[in-house]
Amino acid sequence: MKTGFTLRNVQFRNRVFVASGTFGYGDEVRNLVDVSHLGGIMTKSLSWKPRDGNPPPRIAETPSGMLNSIGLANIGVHAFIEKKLPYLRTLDTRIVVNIAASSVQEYCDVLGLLDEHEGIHGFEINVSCPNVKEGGLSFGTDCDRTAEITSRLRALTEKPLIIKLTPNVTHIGQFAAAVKEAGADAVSVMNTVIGMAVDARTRKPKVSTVTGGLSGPAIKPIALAKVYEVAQSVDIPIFGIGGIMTAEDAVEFLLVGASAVQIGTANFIDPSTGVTVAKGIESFARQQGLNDIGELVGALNARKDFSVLQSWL
Amino acid sequence: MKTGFTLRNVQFRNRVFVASGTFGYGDEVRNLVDVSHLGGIMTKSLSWKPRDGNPPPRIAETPSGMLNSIGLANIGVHAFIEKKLPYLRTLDTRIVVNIAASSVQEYCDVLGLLDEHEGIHGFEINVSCPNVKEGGLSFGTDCDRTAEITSRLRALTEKPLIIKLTPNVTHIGQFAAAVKEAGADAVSVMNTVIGMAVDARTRKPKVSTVTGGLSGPAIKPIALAKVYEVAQSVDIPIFGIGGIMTAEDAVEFLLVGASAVQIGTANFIDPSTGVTVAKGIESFARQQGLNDIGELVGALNARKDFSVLQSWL
Amino acid sequence: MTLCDAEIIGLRQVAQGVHVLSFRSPEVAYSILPGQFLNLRVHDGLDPLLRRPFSVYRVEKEIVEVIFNVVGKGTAILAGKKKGDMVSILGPLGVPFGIGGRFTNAILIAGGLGIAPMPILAEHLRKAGKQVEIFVGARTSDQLALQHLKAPHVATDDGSRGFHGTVVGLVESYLKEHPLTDAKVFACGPTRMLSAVSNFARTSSLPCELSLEGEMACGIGICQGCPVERTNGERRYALVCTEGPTFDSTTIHLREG
Amino acid sequence: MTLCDAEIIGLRQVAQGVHVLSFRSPEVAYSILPGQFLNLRVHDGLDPLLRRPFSVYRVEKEIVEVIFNVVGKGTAILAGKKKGDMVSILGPLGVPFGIGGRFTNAILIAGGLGIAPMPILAEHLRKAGKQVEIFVGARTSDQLALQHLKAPHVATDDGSRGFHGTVVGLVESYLKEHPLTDAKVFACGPTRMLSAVSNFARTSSLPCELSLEGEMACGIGICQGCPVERTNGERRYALVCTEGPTFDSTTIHLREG
Ligand SMILES: Cc1cc2nc3c(=O)[nH]c(=O)nc-3n(C[C@H](O)[C@H](O)[C@H](O)COP(=O)(O)OP(=O)(O)OC[C@H]3O[C@@H](n4cnc5c(N)ncnc54)[C@H](O)[C@@H]3O)c2cc1C
Ligand SMILES: Cc1cc2nc3c(=O)[nH]c(=O)nc-3n(C[C@H](O)[C@H](O)[C@H](O)COP(=O)(O)OP(=O)(O)OC[C@H]3O[C@@H](n4cnc5c(N)ncnc54)[C@H](O)[C@@H]3O)c2cc1C
Ligand SMILES: Cc1cc2nc3c(=O)[nH]c(=O)nc-3n(C[C@H](O)[C@H](O)[C@H](O)COP(=O)(O)O)c2cc1C
Ligand SMILES: Cc1cc2nc3c(=O)[nH]c(=O)nc-3n(C[C@H](O)[C@H](O)[C@H](O)COP(=O)(O)O)c2cc1C
Ligand code: FES
Ligand code: FES
Repeated sequence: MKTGFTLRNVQFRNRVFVASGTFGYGDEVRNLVDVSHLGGIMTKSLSWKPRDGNPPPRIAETPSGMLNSIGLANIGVHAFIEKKLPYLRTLDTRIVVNIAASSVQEYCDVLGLLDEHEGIHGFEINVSCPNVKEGGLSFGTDCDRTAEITSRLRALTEKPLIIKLTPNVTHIGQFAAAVKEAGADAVSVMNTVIGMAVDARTRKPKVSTVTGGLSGPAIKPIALAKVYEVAQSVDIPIFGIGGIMTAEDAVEFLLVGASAVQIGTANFIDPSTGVTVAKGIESFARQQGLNDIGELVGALNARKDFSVLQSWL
Repeated sequence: MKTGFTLRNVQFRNRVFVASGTFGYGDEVRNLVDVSHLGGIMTKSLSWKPRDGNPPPRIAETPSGMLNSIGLANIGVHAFIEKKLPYLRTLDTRIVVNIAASSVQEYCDVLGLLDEHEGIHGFEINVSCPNVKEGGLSFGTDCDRTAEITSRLRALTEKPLIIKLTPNVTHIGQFAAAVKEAGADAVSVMNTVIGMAVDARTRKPKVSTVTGGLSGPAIKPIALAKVYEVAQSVDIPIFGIGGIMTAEDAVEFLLVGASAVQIGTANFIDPSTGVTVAKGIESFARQQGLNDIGELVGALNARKDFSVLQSWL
Repeated sequence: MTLCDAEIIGLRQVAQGVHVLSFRSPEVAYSILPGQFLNLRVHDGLDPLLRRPFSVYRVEKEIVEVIFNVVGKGTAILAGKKKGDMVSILGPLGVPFGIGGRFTNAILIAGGLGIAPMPILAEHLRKAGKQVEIFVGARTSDQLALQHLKAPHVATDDGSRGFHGTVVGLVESYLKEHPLTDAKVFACGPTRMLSAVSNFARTSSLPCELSLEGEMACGIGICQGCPVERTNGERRYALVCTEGPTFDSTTIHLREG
Repeated sequence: MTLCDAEIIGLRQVAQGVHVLSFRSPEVAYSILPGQFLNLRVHDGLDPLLRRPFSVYRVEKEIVEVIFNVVGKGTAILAGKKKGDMVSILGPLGVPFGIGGRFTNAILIAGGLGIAPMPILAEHLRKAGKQVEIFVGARTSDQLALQHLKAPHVATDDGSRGFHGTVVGLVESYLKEHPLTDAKVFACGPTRMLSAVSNFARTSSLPCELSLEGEMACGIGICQGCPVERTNGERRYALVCTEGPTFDSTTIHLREG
């Protein structure tokens, strides 16, 4: 069974990755997970300087999902290179470093610095970050800004460049087209959905920043629709992300057009979910008599005469 | 305890309504629900001609939610006036007729015809409909088109005009501002979220139109954030909608800024949910020592220094 | 139609993965008719969210029984219920089988869990003075739940019991030997089998009623989620929950899986 | 740290709404230290989604016990478990209480379910040759779960049993009569009580460790969801799950409810 795939000269063992911010820097779970069964690890988002993150409470559970407001808490790129990268290099899997920043220049500085170091196989760019210049509006909801970040970073690296899109836009397909045009090798679809939870008795929001990012099985139908929309509008490899708990969930993402998947929130319930999913996809494909997991990518059996953006009510 | 409120000269007994498309035309559940305990009934969307709706399958269950693709199946405005309105007139509650159309003119024709008839207390406009002129793109994702529909309809009626917004846009606050400017008396936030479900084995989408509308508790955090965003950006009465199952859920919507709430999917589990919620809100308010449910509206205890659109990761 | 909590009296396994749930509900017991169904809430959690529709299998005094297959989340939760637990039921729902009319012989055809409505249907038919022949098909013999069926004719796909083949094949070969005059067919089961049944009924020009399954949200006509295509009339679709689940086989187009 | 399914040996109610869950887990039983916790998955459904953290209450051979209050969905599901059911456990997690060190007297202060880690803590302290005095506070006497606590000093807010007032008030009045030299305080309970305890410890200049609660997603340091503000050092926050749940009271700022 062929399980792997290639993205811009980098080969990945299989199509199952762990999502940024849900697997730390890989060392926290060293005793629980055999990462050699993963396609790769997306690191927690790194910024130039370390970030404390948001005040508590940072998480709240919601129906079949969770809300988070971590605030990009991270150790910063320098500490990452010193303290985390050496360990990551020893792992028998691919390391994709996820980058967050509050200015276009900061994205460039972080990627530029990392690109000089061994043991990094690609970059995933988190554009769901407040753009300080624009008074905190997220880069990721501004198509031009997102494309600008992409082309600036493309000029700085020969490694796979993956832009992680936010679902909180009207036409995500336009963003995918723009970043492809700007030189991205792939897109990750999707980051969390803006959400909110309130304690009726205390009248307080359940996360300190009032709104937060919704993740988990609750958003899987939204993520599938976003991946499908991107796959219908642009020909670019897609990392499908959103509520994946099982191999069957992952197969659904492949069918709608994802070339690979990422496991996020499920890691909090079981950090080895990615390994289980990778194995599960393989046996599913075997049952279906396939020789290559890739045969599932975009293999949805659907009439093509419905547009994602049409109403359905 | 004051439970009612007024919207443009029309008084409503309380702040709990049943959402369009989830309560039929009121007659189907006549033996199960005492509608005199509801603020009002939003009818199934009506169009000029009857509509067959989409082919099966039209619904699929998702984690803590459901996907639907009904296709605005409805009996048409003429049959409504003949067969349904006479019964609705006999009910001791407010009737808000929800209108759907595929052209601006159709919206006007339907409302114009209905406005001449007794027993209708307001109109709710479903703009999440494919605009045939624009190749099926939903009116509701186009701010100018949404405002145009609003002003055209405003000119035709003195009754409360409520525009029901779609969440599938980047900045829902802008849409709320535009329809207020165009003369809307209130907005309903929100309609369903674009979603998709796939059967991994058959490789088929679980609803015939490939994508559908996601509803139920899974989307409650999204709906709360959308209502909060609208409340923060515009001063207009809001009907909060999305995943409400209990009185506590409803109170959360009031706290983030909704003047009233609508019960949708929960009606499929228990059509008298609205009655239970209305009573529950009242006892909750009593416990909190309030004299008017209205004291809960916008009473969220939150720092104001976070913007909804800021990143939170 | 009532919406209420019913106390579970018992749960028993009657075949491989097949369970019968018994609960006390006078309201339903005294008003239910063959072919009607109940919409059960399997728990009060949020996932699974929707009710689950089940035909009524048997009624004894105030006790109502449904029979089900564990196929997913909801039925798995049901299979874990214990005596004394409460379950929320909405019903009776839908249009019952037409057991009146001038036929004298009733041919009941069930595939798999399609046997669900057959015991109560047979009982009412006999009360109405009809002759009843019951034909039951299953993949293998251990999936057969023949309890409460009088002298059923059995077919299995693997031949492990009774006729080796489909239940419709069994019916045809049976009728060759025992021709039945003025008979009416009642069928419940997988869509493929129902199509075979309605073809058979058409060719042998017998009146035929089918009980359909399909996704449902509300079960009471307020969601428009359960359409089946009609063969004539100005409306394109009928609602399975309120205009069915039983239909004259000539009035609807069965959906291909 | 292990992630595995453990067989439930029993569930017993020990006070109003308070239950003790026992399960077999050699891995945990032989490695757990006082103050550490487990992250339990209450079912394998999707709602509630996340694991639930619980301190280890007692250990006997291979049997591990947690004590909990039914406060919501997850604990309600736990309270419905039966002997023989399996529960997925992740642990031992977190930094245990510091029972070494040169103090001779241990003052254990528990508010409400804060008694959770006390039996195992007291046992280890005594093994280490320390003198242990246990102080337990509750709103009313029927909420007290005093089993497995040796000669506890009791306070209730309503005076229905023992000292009438807060548990910290009780500790203070006790120490007036029985001054304790080189003592160390260990406390677990609601945030308001913990602040009172750390104030008390500061004024009486006693070393003090607090066990914190708070929302958690992963329990293993990968989600950054459980920060507590530190009083010094260049990092602003510590993670309750990996750097706690036990903290020297001088190193953290308690969050106001
Ligand atoms: C009018 C009516 C009467 C029924 N009577 C019975 C009965 O007496 N006994 C019985 O065992 N089943 C009956 N069914 C089918 C039963 O409702 C489904 O098997 C059940 O809802 C599955 O729930 P689940 O959560 O276990 O499975 P899910 O997790 O919901 O789904 C598991 C699988 O079952 C399929 N499925 C889900 N819902 C239905 C449905 N409504 N109809 C057909 N397939 C479905 C799904 O597509 C999926 O493949 C009836 C259905 C209808 C509409
Ligand atoms: C390290 C640690 C050890 C704990 N040990 C115990 C213990 O031994 N016994 C015990 O009964 N409880 C303990 N708790 C608290 C326990 O985890 C929560 O009570 C439980 O998760 C509630 O789950 P639920 O689904 O029943 O309630 P939910 O529906 O999740 O919430 C119900 C209420 O409890 C509050 N709550 C939810 N999670 C927590 C939490 N982690 N901490 C505090 N409040 C919370 C919610 O804000 C809400 O008000 C511990 C918590 C932590 C972090
Ligand atoms: C607690 C938490 C922290 C996250 N941190 C990051 C992050 O630092 N960078 C990023 O790009 N995405 C981050 N995400 C988003 C996830 O990578 C993923 O896109 C999202 O959670 C949807 O997938 P899921 O439903 O499987 O969790 C985070 C998600 C969660 C729940
Ligand atoms: C089956 C179904 C049919 C619906 N039909 C309509 C409709 O005709 N017009 C409309 O404006 N909204 C319609 N809606 C949207 C609901 O009114 C409501 O906005 C949405 O479901 C979110 O609320 P909920 O989560 O409480 O269901 C429909 C929703 C469902 C589930
Ligand atoms: S199931 Fe809702 S209309 Fe039939
Ligand atoms: S709970 Fe996830 S880091 Fe502490």
